[in-house]
Amino acid sequence: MTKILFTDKLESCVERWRSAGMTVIGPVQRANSSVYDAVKSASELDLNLVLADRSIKELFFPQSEPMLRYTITKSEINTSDFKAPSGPRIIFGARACDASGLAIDDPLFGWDYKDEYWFQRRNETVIVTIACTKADEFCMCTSLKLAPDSTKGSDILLRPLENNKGWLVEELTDRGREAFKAVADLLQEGSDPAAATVNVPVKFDADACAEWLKNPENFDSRFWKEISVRCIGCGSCTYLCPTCHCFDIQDEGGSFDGIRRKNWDSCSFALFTMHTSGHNPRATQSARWRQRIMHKFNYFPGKFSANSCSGCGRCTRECPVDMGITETLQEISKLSQ
Amino acid sequence: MSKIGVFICHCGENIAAKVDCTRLASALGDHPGVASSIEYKYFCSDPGQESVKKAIRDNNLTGVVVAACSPRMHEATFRKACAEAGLNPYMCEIANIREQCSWVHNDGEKATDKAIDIVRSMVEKVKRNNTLQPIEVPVTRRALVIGGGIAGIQAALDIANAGQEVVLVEREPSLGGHMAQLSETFPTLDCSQCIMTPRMVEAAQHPKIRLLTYAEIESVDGYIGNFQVKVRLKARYVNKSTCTGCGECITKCPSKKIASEFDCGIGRRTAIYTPFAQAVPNIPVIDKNNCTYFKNGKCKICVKSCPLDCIDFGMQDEFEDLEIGAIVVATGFQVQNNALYGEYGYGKYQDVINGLQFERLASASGPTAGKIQRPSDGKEPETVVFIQCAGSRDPSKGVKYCSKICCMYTAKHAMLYAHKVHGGKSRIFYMDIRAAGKGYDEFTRRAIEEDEAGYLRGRVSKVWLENGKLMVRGVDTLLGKPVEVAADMVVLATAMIAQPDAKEFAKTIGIGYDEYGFYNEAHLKLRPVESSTAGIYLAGACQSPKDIPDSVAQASASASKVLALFSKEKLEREPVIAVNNESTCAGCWGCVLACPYDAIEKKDIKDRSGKVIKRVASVNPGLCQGCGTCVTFCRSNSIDLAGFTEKQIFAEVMGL
Amino acid sequence: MSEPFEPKITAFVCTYCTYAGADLAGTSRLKYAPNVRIIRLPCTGRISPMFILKALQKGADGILISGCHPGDCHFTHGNYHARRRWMVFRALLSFSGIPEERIKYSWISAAEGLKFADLINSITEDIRKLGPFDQYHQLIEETQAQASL
Amino acid sequence: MSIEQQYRTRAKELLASGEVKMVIGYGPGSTADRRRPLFITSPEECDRFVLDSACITNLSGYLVTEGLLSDGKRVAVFLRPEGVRALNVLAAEAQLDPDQIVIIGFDAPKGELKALQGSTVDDFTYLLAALKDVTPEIAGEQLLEKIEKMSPEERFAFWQQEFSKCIKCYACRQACPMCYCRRCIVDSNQPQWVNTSSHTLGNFEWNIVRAFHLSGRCVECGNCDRACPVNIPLRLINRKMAQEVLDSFNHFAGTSKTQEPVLASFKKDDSETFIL
Repeated sequence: MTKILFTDKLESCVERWRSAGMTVIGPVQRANSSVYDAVKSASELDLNLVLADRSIKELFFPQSEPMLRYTITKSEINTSDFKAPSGPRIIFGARACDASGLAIDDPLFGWDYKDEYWFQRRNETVIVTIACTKADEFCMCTSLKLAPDSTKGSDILLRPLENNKGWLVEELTDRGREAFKAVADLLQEGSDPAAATVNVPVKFDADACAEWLKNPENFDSRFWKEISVRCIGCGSCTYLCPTCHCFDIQDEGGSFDGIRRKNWDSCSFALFTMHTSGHNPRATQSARWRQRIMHKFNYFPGKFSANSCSGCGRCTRECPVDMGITETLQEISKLSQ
Repeated sequence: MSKIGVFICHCGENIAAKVDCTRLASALGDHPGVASSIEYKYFCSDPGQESVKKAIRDNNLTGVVVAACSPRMHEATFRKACAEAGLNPYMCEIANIREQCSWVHNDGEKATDKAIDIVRSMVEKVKRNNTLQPIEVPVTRRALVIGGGIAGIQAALDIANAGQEVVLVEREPSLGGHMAQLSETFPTLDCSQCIMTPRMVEAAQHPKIRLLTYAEIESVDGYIGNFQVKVRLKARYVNKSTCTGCGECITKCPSKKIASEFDCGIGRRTAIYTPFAQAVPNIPVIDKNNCTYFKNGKCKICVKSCPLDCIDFGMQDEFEDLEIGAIVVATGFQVQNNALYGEYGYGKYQDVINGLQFERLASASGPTAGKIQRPSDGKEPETVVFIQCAGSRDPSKGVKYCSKICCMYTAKHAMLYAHKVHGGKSRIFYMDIRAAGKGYDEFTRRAIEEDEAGYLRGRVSKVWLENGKLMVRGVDTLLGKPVEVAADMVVLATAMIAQPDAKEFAKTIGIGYDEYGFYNEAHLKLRPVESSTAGIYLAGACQSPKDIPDSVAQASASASKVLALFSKEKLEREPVIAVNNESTCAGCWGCVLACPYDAIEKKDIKDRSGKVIKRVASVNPGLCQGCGTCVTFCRSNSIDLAGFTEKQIFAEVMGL
Repeated sequence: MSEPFEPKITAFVCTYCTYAGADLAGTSRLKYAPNVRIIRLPCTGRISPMFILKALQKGADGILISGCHPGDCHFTHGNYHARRRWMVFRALLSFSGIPEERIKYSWISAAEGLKFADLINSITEDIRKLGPFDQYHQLIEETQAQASL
Repeated sequence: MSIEQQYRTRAKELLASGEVKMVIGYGPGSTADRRRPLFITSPEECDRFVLDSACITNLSGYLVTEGLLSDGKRVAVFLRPEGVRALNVLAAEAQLDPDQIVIIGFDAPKGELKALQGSTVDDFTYLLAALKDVTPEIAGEQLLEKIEKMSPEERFAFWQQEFSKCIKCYACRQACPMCYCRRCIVDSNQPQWVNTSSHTLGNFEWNIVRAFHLSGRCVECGNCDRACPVNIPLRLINRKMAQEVLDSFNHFAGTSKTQEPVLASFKKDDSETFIL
C-alpha cells in the first residue's frame, strides 16, 4: 500500500498549500509557450506536457536578478541589497531531468561562494517531480545515466497511475514530507498500479565521449568545425538548458542611481569572451560550441563529478538550425570507437 | 573624476526674478561631480568671465556649465573664456535657463524646478564631453562670383583689388545686370550707365578677374575652401578669341524684330546680338531660337558678313571645372509679371508698362533715345499715372514684402518725366512713401515740391481704355473720395521677386532660401552676408530687394568675408563632425547615402600584406557639417557625432 | 486633495529651427507650461528613435520631436530623412501599443515662437488629459523590484 | 527526374566544374520533419542534399559568414524567393558581391515544391517585382487584424505579455540574414540604449529596436519567428512594418541588388500628415 494523490484532490492540495503561505508553481501555458509559473488553482496547470518549453532552472536562477541598488550622491555611493523573494514554494509537476539539473548545479553555486539567491530559493522550495510516461525524440536522460523517474534533485516523486487518475507518492526528503504532511488527509492509501515510465533510448555513450573529450589531441580536432558549421550563435540552447549557469553582472540605470543585476549569459555569444582589447580567445563559433561541450562533459565533471547535462533535450528541440548536444555526442561516440 | 563648475547667471533680473538662483546653485552644488556651483549677476560681463576663469584655475575644473541665456547668445563667449583659463573650450556647455525657462514661465517654483533639471542634464552631458580641436582645412584662394550685375562686379573687383583671384560668371552675354538697364539713379540722378560701364570694363580687364559670360553653374561640390565647381560655357556660335566686336554681323542680320530682353520688350534686337551697345565683352551671341539658319537651315548672312570668320554654327556648350575657395552669390532679381493684375490692364493695354520699361524709355541709350513716348503710338504722354505697390505688400495677389526701391524710383520717374516732358502731369497712387536712406526723403520732397509730382494716397481699383485715354479709377484716402484720372500712360511699380529659377539654383549650390526664393542669410542681423553654407556668401538682390547702394555695400561686405577666409592658408572649422568606429562598422553604406554633403567615403581596411579585409565608412572632416543624420541611420551605432555623441545625449536624457 | 498630475514631457529639437523658435518664444516673453525639458541636437537628422525609447524609460509621459520645416533644414535634408524615420517608428510604436498621442512631431521654424509656445501648452494639456503613462511606468517599476519568483 | 534529384545534379556539376567552392542547401534533420542547413564542398557528397517543402530556413544569412566570400570564389545556395530578396538586400547594403552567389531557386507554394529558373539575382527580378503586389500569407493573420483593432492599451498589454516571455537569447537576431552587424546595438554598452537585462522593459526595447532596424529591409522569410524558442509572434511585427513601408514609400525590400535603403533615402513629398 502506498499513498496516492488522486487528480481530483489536487485542487484541494493547491488550496491547502496556498493557504499555508506557499507559492504553488507548476507548468502553465503563457502566450503560446509553456513555462513554470505561480498558479492560484490547479486548473491552470498543464500536466500533459512532455516537458515545458522552459526549465525550472529559472525559478532559482532567474534570467535577470537585481542584486543591489546604488545611489550616487555628491560625496558617496550608497547601496542596498536585493534579496531573493522569500517564502516557501512548491513546484508541482517538475520533470526528473529538470530536477536533476538543480542538483547538478548545486555544487557549482556553492563551491567557493555560496550563491545566496540560489540557495535561499533551493531551501525554500519543495520540488514535486512527476515521472515521465511519455517522451519525444529529443529526450535523452538515459544517455546521461538518469531516467524518467530519477529522484535526483526532487523532494517528492509522483508516479502516474496506470488509470491516469492520480499519482503514487514517493516522499524523498524531509522537506517533501513536510509539505505533504499538510495535505496528508487528502491523500489516500491504495494499491493502484503505477503506469510504466517511458522507455527513453540511450543515444550515445557518455563515458566514451568523456574519454574522447579528455584527450588533449581532440581539442583541435576538425570535428568541432564540422559539427558546428551551421551554428548561428544564438543563446537559445544555453538559456533553455536546465544546467547552464553562466551569468554576467550588469549595472543598469541612470546617472544618479541604478541597479546591479545578475543576468544570464551564454558561451554561444561572440561577446562572451571578448576582451576589452578587441581580442577574442574564442573567435569562432566552433570554438564556442567546443567550449560548451567541453564544459558540460569534461571540465564540469572534472570538478564536480557529474556531467552538466540532465538530458532534457531542449537544446536540440529548440535549436533554429537543428543542432544540439545529442548529435554532437553521438558523433563523438562514433569517433571514440 | 569629473570636476564640473556650474555658473548660474542672474542676467540681472532676467533670470533671478523668476528662478530662485540660490536654490538652483545649492541643488547643483549637491550634484555628483560638481566641484563648484556659484551664482552671479552677469557672468557675461568682464568680472563675470574672470570669475569663471578663476574657478577653473582654482578648482582644476574639467568642465563648465554656464546656466544663463541661450547658447546661441553666449556659448562662444564662455567657450573663449574657458580656453583662456586653459580649459578646452568644448568642455563648456550652456544651460538655457533664460529664453527657455525664466522668460516663459509664470510660476517661480516650477521654473526653478525646471531650471534645476536643465542644468543637471547639462552637467551630465558635460561630464561626457570630449576635448575637441578645431579642424584645419586648406583653402583654395580663388573666389567664384556668380552674377555680373553691380553686386557681382563690386564683389569681384574688391576681391581682385586685394590681390586674390576671381572667376566672375554671368549667364547673359554681357555683364551689367539690371543696373545697366536703368536710366538715371536715385537720389543723385546720375546716369546709370555712366557709372556702371566703367566698372564693367574694369572688371573685364582686371588681371585677377577671369570673366566667363554666357556661362552657367552646372554643379557645386566640395566645401568651404575647397569647392569644385562645374561651369557650362554656353555656345555663343561666335568665336570669342577672334571676334573684335565690329558689329557687322548684327547690322546684317535679317531677323531684326526680336523683342529685346534688355529693353524689356520695348525695343527690338537681331538674332545675332549683344544685349546693348556697351556690352562687356562686346562679343555677340546667336540666339538659336530666333536665328533663321538654326530654324530653316538657310541664311548664314552673318557668316558672310564677318570679316574674321568668327561665326561657327557647330559650336557646342563646353564645360569647365574650377577649384574654388569661396563663392559669392549675386544672382539678382526679376520683376514680377504684372499681368496678374488684370484690372490694371498690363499686357492688355500697350501703354500700361512697368517701372523697368519706363527706365528703358527714359534711358538715353534706350529704344526711344531717352524720349518719353507711349509704346502704342509714340506720342508724348501728357498725363502719366504711376501706381506704387503694384505687387508689393499685397498678400492676396502679389507678395507680402515691400520691394523697397519702388517709392524711390517712382519719385525719380516722376522727376525724369517732368524734366523731359514739360507740362506733363504725373499722378502717383501710393500707400506710404518709404524714403529712408541718405538723401532719400529729400529726393521725394524734391519730386513733389520742385517737379510737381502729384501724390495721391490710395489704391487704384481699375484701369480701362476710354476714348484713347487710360482711365484710372482709384481713391484718394486723404480726401476720402474716389478719383478718376485720364492718363496717357500708366507705370506700375512692379514688385521685385527672386529669379524664377532661384530655388533650383539654391539647391544646385546648396544654400537655403525663403518662401519667396530669396536666399537665406546665416543670421538676419549678425551674419547678413553669409549663406547658411560655410564659404558661400550673398550679395545684392538675390537675398532680398535692395537698391544699388545696399547691393554694393553688401557686395563689399561679402568680399571682405571672402578676403578674411583667404587671409590664411588654412581654415579652422568647428570640430562638430561625425566620426566612425571602423572596428564595428558593418560597411552597409547607409550613412553614405544619407549624408547631405557626400562627406562619407568608403575606405579599405587592409591587413599587413595589403589585402583588403573589409571596407568601412570614413568621414571626410572637411566636408562634414555635423548634422548627425548618419549617426541616426547607423544601426550598429558605429558613427557618432563629436559634441553631440550618443553618450552625451544619453546622459542628458538620463540626467533629466 | 492630491496634486494635479503634471506630465513629464521630453522634447528633442534641432538647434537651427525649433530651438531658435523656443528662444524666440522666450525673447517674446510668451508664457507656456513648464513641463517640457528640451534636448538640443544639431539637426532632426540626429534625433534617433533610441532617444524616444530612452525618454520613455526615464518615465516620460509624452515626447515632442521637432525641427525645421521641409526645405528649411540648415543641413538641406536632415529633416527629410528624419521624417521617414518618424513615419516608420511611429507606426511601430503605435503597433506596440504606445499611443500615438503621446509622441508628437512638429515643424517649428526659428520664426515660430508663438507656435512653439502654443504647441507646448497644447501638448501639455493633451498629455495631462491622457494621464500618466501607467502601462510603461509599470514596466519601469518592474525593473526596480526584486525578482518575481 | 525530381526537382531534388535535378538540384543534386546541379550542385554536383557546380562543384565538379569548380564554378563554386561550396553549395549551401538542406540536409535531413534530427527528426523526420526537420531539415537542417548543409554545407557541401565535394561533388560526391551532393546526394546528401534534401529538397522538399519542409526546407524553409532562409539560408542567405550564411553567405555573410565572416571570411566565406573573401577569397573571391563563388558559392551556390538554395533559396526561396524571399531568400533571393534577402540576397538583394545584402548586395544593396554591400555585404556581399552578388556575382559570387549562384542561386539554386525553389519555392513551395501551398506545400508543392517547384523549381525556379535562374542563377543570379538579376534572373529573379521579374519574379520578385510581381511579389510586391501579393500580400504574403502568414500564420496568425487573424491575430494581426485583431491587434490592429485593439485599443492602444490592449495592444500594449498584448505585447507586454509576449515580450515578457523573451529571454534575450537573440535567436531572432542570429537567425536573421539582415542582422549582420559586427556589433549589435544591444551589445553596445557605452551608452546602453537597450537594457541588456531580460526584464519586460528590456525585452520590449530590444524587440522594438530590432523591428525598427528591419523596417524596409525585412523580407519576411520567417527565420526569426521560427527561431524564437518562446514563440513570440515576431512575424506579425515584421508583416506590419513591411506593409507600412510599402504603403508609405512604395518600398518592397529586396527587389534589386541596387535598391536604395528606404530609410537612407527620402522624397520631398513624403507624407507628413502626422507632423504638427
